[in-house]
Amino acid sequence: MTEVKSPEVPAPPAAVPAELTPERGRWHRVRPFLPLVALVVAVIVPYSTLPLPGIFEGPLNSPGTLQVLAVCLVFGGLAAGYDLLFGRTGMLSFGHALYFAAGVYGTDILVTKAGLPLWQAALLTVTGGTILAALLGAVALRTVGIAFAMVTLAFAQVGAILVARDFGGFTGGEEGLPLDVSGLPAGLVGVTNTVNLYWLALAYLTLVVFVVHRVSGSPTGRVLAGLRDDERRIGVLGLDPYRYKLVAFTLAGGLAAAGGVIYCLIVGGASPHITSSELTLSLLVMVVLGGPGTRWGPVLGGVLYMYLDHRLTAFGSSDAVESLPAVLSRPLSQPLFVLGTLFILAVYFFPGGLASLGPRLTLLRHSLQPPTRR
Amino acid sequence: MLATRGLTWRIGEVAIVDSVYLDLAPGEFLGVIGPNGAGKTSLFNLITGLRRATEGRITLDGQDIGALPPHRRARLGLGRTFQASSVFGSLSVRENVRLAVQAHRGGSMKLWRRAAADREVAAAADTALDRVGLAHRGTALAGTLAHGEKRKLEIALLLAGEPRVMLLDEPMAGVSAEDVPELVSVIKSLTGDSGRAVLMVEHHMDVILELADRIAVMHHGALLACDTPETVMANPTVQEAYLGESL
Amino acid sequence: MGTVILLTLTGLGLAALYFLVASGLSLVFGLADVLNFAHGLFLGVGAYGTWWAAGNLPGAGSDGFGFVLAVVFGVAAGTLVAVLVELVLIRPLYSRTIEQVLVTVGLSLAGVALLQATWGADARPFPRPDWTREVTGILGAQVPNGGLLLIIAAVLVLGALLAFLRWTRYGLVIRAGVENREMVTALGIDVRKAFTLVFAIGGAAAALAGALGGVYFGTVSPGQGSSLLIFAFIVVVIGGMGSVVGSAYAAVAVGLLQQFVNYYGPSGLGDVCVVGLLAVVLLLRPQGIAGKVATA
Amino acid sequence: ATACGSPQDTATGGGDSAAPVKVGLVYSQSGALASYGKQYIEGFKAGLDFATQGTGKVGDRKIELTEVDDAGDPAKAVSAAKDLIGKGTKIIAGSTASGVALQVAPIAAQNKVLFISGPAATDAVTGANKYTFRSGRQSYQDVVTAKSFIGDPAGKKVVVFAQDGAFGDANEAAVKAVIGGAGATVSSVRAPASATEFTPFASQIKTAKPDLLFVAWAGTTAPAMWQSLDQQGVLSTTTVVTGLDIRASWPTFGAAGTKISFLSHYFDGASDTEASKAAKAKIPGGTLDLFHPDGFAAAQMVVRAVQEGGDDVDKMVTALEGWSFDGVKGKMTIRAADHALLQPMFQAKLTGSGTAFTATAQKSLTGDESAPPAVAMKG
Amino acid sequence: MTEPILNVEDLSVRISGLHILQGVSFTVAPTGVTVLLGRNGVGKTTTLRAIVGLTPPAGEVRGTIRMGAQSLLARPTHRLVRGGLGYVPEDRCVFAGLTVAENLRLAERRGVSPAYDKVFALFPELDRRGRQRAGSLSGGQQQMLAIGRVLLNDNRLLLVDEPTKGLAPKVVTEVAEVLERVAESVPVLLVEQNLAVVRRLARDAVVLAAGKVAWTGDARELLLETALTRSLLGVGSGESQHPAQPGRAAAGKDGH
Ligand SMILES: Nc1ncnc2c1ncn2[C@@H]1O[C@H](COP(=O)(O)OP(=O)(O)OP(=O)(O)O)[C@@H](O)[C@H]1O
Ligand SMILES: Nc1ncnc2c1ncn2[C@@H]1O[C@H](COP(=O)(O)OP(=O)(O)OP(=O)(O)O)[C@@H](O)[C@H]1O
Ligand SMILES: [Mg+2]
Ligand SMILES: [Mg+2]
Repeated sequence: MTEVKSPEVPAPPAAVPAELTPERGRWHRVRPFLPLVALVVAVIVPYSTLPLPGIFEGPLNSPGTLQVLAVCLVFGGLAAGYDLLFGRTGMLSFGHALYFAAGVYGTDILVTKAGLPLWQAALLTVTGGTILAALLGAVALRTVGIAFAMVTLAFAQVGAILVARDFGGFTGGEEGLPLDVSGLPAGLVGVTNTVNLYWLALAYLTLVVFVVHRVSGSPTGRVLAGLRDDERRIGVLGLDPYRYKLVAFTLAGGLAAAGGVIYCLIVGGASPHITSSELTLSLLVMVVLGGPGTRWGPVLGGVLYMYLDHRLTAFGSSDAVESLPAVLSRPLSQPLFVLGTLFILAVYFFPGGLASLGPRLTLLRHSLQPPTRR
Repeated sequence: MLATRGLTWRIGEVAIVDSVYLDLAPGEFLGVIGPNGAGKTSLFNLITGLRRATEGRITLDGQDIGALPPHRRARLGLGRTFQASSVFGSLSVRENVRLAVQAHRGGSMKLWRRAAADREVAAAADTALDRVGLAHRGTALAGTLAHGEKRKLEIALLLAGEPRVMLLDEPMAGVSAEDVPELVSVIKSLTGDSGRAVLMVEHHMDVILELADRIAVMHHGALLACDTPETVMANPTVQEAYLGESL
Repeated sequence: MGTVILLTLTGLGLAALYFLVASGLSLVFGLADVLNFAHGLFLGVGAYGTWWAAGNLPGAGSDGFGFVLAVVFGVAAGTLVAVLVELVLIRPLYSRTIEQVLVTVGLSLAGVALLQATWGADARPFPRPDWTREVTGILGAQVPNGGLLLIIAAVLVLGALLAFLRWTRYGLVIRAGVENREMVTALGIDVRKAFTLVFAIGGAAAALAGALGGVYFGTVSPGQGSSLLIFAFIVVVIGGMGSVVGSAYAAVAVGLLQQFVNYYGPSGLGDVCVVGLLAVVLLLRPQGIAGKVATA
Repeated sequence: ATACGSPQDTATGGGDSAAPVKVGLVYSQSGALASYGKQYIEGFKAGLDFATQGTGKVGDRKIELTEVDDAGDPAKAVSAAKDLIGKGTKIIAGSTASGVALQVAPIAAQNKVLFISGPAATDAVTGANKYTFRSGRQSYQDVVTAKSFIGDPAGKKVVVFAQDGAFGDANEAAVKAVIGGAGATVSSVRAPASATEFTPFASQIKTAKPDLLFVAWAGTTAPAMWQSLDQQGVLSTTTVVTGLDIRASWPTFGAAGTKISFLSHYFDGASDTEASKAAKAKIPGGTLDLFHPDGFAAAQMVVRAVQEGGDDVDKMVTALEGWSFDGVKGKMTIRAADHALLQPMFQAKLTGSGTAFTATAQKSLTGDESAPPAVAMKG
Repeated sequence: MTEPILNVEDLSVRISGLHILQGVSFTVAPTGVTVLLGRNGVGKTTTLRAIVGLTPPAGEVRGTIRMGAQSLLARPTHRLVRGGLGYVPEDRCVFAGLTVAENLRLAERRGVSPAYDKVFALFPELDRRGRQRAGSLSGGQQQMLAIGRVLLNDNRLLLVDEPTKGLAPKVVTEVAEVLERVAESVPVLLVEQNLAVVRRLARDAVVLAAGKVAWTGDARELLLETALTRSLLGVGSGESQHPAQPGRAAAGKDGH
């Protein structure tokens, strides 16, 4: 029986899930602790007044820096969650923004319009987002490949239209809906408390990475990796592909909704930008930039993308750029131009994403070393 | 234990599989031969549920499985290999087999347990790999295996699922002559115990003759004959339509 | 009655625009297997090329032959950009489909920003013959000429594409090349040339859509391409990837649906209906209206 | 060397009487509203020059501007605002987009800094909170100006044609309140903002035969919309009123341009005030446009706030509330109750042909005539 | 002996770090069938692909490959093929989405009139199934298509990778006959596991083991010497073991 090529999305550049292959080598004793070290460093960053000129506007502990970092961390987590679909299960969803937006708008509306306390709003939102993902996933997963991508895109598009239409004045339409902070815990309000939002974002990122890591390393994760390669075979082995894909889809949707809750707090409101298919596309960009199917790649990609997205506006209006001739300064003052170009270069030169840089550098180092030992 | 009753699959007007009546007893080894395009692979696809039959019934232990999706049939003990190797290319060889073992053992969703920690699964997987002689390739990515090695991996995946009825689609295709005896003995050992039944498509007549208790001959989708090897080989139609002149 | 005719004809005009955008997309998507997000860029280049030529190119203008010349220039510019994109960005990434798509995503971001950096974010009035601003009375309906022009252009493009696919070997080469590029080379065919050609044609179709879209909208702005793109995607998918005829059917369905629902139903429902149509079509027939039945 | 500090440190602003006053300007330098942003900042700099007599100082204290691009994205604007506030900035101005203004306003209130919103036209900024002011006009003022086109509205039929969403909702509501409240029957035709084909809507309007058509449409599809209205004969049978956008957009009206009655926030030549002369002299190109007055007024308000309030934001607020000043458009008053900025509005006509239009003022409304109803301060 | 048609010298192939071929040298005679033998995974396919220039991008090829006086390395595949190098790949690689007729049409080369009569005479099935999509052909039918494709044109050398894999005994005989006939006019470099086919067709043999050439010489000599076959290929030659149908058994895979 010959496989006929159907118009399907090819699986993303395959990477063996790191969780499924025990690590070896010199580093294998230290490596498990590296994430912990990174986490500790991230937790104490707000205590540092280290100025990083050119990288951030102010010292590390300034609210502006912490705010940017918090946004970056949330998107790092979001990208890691999206990778559960894209990199690890091979499902190309173009509608992931919907669940994130559901998280943001859900929290905002429940707090601002319904006046619920934050914890209730957050709980309801995450539950609701997860259920939404389960329901829509149950329908969308009847299709595969490009068709799946398009059905998810269609659902997300309906979400975007509903938000823009502003039914009943719930969403504020194109103007967005500022979050009413009067009922919020005092520790989350005000510029001086930005650090709490930062820690919240860090906690979210840690949660997502941990969940994705555990799930990928679990028996279910193994099935997901199998689904990425050959769905028919999974069926013949006695596993229901649909069920596993739905679990991955729902879980990723729930994680995105949780990210939405945090993001809503950080930004202090909701705006329709986040419902657009461009957000899903940028998630895809983040994952690929970092390295799909790898543990840290998507996180790095998400953080880097959001950092650039925020910082390039400042770069574009900086004196260094302004002083260039118009042919250069005009495009360079367009953040999207720089971001798009960087992205193309990244796809070109780091096909496995940032995560592949490490191994490559090692390879380079080895090939540069004279072959002394045998 | 496996039986098909008037199994038919049509595409348009053409019957690819044409009213096939088959019975497979426990412990039996049934070889399926037939010219290229006779519908052997299609028959397998119908039995395993990758295709829906247009007419007819399939029963396993008396239970009608004709309406079940592939994974439900697999859970009832139906396993198969593919004519064109279909392994999980981006997973290592060992991980491929572990996945198969796990599919066979744990039914429910396990999101939080560490897969690598399951020693039983690992041990069962290694046994299966050993049996087909791929143990030394355990860490290689399945996608980079040479053709013959992929065939062996296919069989290892099948073994891992411990099915009661096994459908082998040309397991020997592309396996180097040297490795054939080894694989034959692996396949032979499948039926030796415990009343497992095997349905095997194979063009290598000597392999079929060595292994099969009975041979079914397919031609143009229909079952031409189903009898002992001796009778089948003596059948003039079979000689003419399938075997042709000896080299 | 007049209303129905008006809605039908303007709906067809809209459908024609969608088809013009979708045809190139469908060709590249179906044949070269690249989900081309940079299609909006080609569209923009076509529109701005025409706009620029009408103002600056000697002999070109906003009327008569001068306008034709301007459109030709715009289409040539779009084609050139498409060819360059294929040669420089897509070709080295062949067999890495996902990466190709990602490169076009990057291009769509950077390209639109570049247009904006060069000509500003604001809409510019588009040069066009005066008759395109007028209406023709058809059975009591005042039908805009711009829409009629689109319909004629769409029919011509459809015919030309079908002829290309039917009468040349390229259609075959490309379909085979998508499946197994190596094997096409192993038959002695330079598959790279065929792929470049597909991009060129896709780019030309997009640029033409950009130029005629400019006529239809009366303006050109950097984001125009991307906003049309989403409906073009929907059309391509409903029609079945790679099927030019399917895209034509789908474009007509989408255009008419949108037009009628927007008139008779509450506002915004038109878009929701189109999206709903997409979902329903895909769930019932994942390969699209005219897509081939894929076998496992 | 790594230094340590508290995570809740923020720089404390000035205090020193000679220290510069930090003013943050968060507006669109890139993105869809970049050209609005450009006018805003040009106006702001001209206004600062005017209000400080060319010194750029209030008393001894220099006004130190920090410009940040928000690209029209509220999330970026919020980050920028937090960054500025964290560095001790007490005055933030800008916000080209309504979404940005609405999300920065609560930040200002939470941190007790002064926020002067810019071109963002949404009514919701008015009365948002004690710390939020506006330097531009709001939708309601547009609608009041539109009403002045039909004389006595009683018994007249008015149709609002607007895009879906908050902008359209606000306009529809305002027309119902202002013109409908005065006795006209108001109905609406709404279209999705993404629509590209307007003929059905145009023919819908045509059949309704209104005495006045109020069009509230923003975005790049506007020219196609006007063309459809013109082609279906709406423009020649009804009085059609809409807001006059920036000068660069005028050519896109095409043939429709001379048939529309415009309400205008501002255009070059609409007023002949001290401030407008000063602004004209100062801005690059010497031609004023729609949003120059907003920037100019913002600078005037900043200078006033610093003059009267020093570093004390509450004092700044008190100083601004109820303040009247002569802006580019004429006499402007900050209404104390809800911080609405009462200002003159204009009726305009475009004359000329093809793509070269000139605008002439037909009539102007004083700030009181176009005043929106006072709303309660929300926060 | 006359000049060989193909000269492979010191061919070395690495693919993503694996040294698959390590200095392989052999020649292909200008007439008849030269067979390339070896266990699964020794690099037979890799050798053929290196000759037609289809080593994957991650791979690295060293050494020299010459056809006549002409060096083949570094020339694009489509040029090589147009220059008369026909290739029948291991996995058939028919274009599943195209019909049989389209598959054949694709193989036509510009300026040469395609020998459809010859192909249809050999494989009448292909004529009958012209409108069927190649992906729905059975394995054997696909193999016929893959071979038919290269026979449409005149070639100076054919590279054929395991043409009888998965074919019914009858078809194996047929394919072997076809190749035998083809080899009368064109030299063939054949990879084959079926020793019966090898015995029937091969004149010269090259045996690969562990990435190197283990033996070259006359194929008959190789197959006759039981000790040699056993040591190189791991099989006893010739003797069939099946009692039921001694004559028939030889039609399938040769003994074990
Ligand atoms: N989806 C399909 N559409 C049309 N024809 C099909 C389809 N699938 C199979 N066929 C046809 O059905 C027949 C049987 O195919 P099948 O693959 O079952 O043969 P087979 O007996 O396994 O042959 P082989 O030994 O060569 O593998 C063939 O003629 C094939 O062309
Ligand atoms: N793309 C690749 N990446 C990594 N390893 C590869 C790749 N292609 C082939 N190999 C390895 O090269 C070796 C030789 O492969 P090749 O396909 O040439 O063997 P073969 O002799 O044709 O075997 P068979 O008889 O099974 O067809 C195998 O071990 C295979 O795993
Ligand atoms: Mg078969
Ligand atoms: Mg091989």
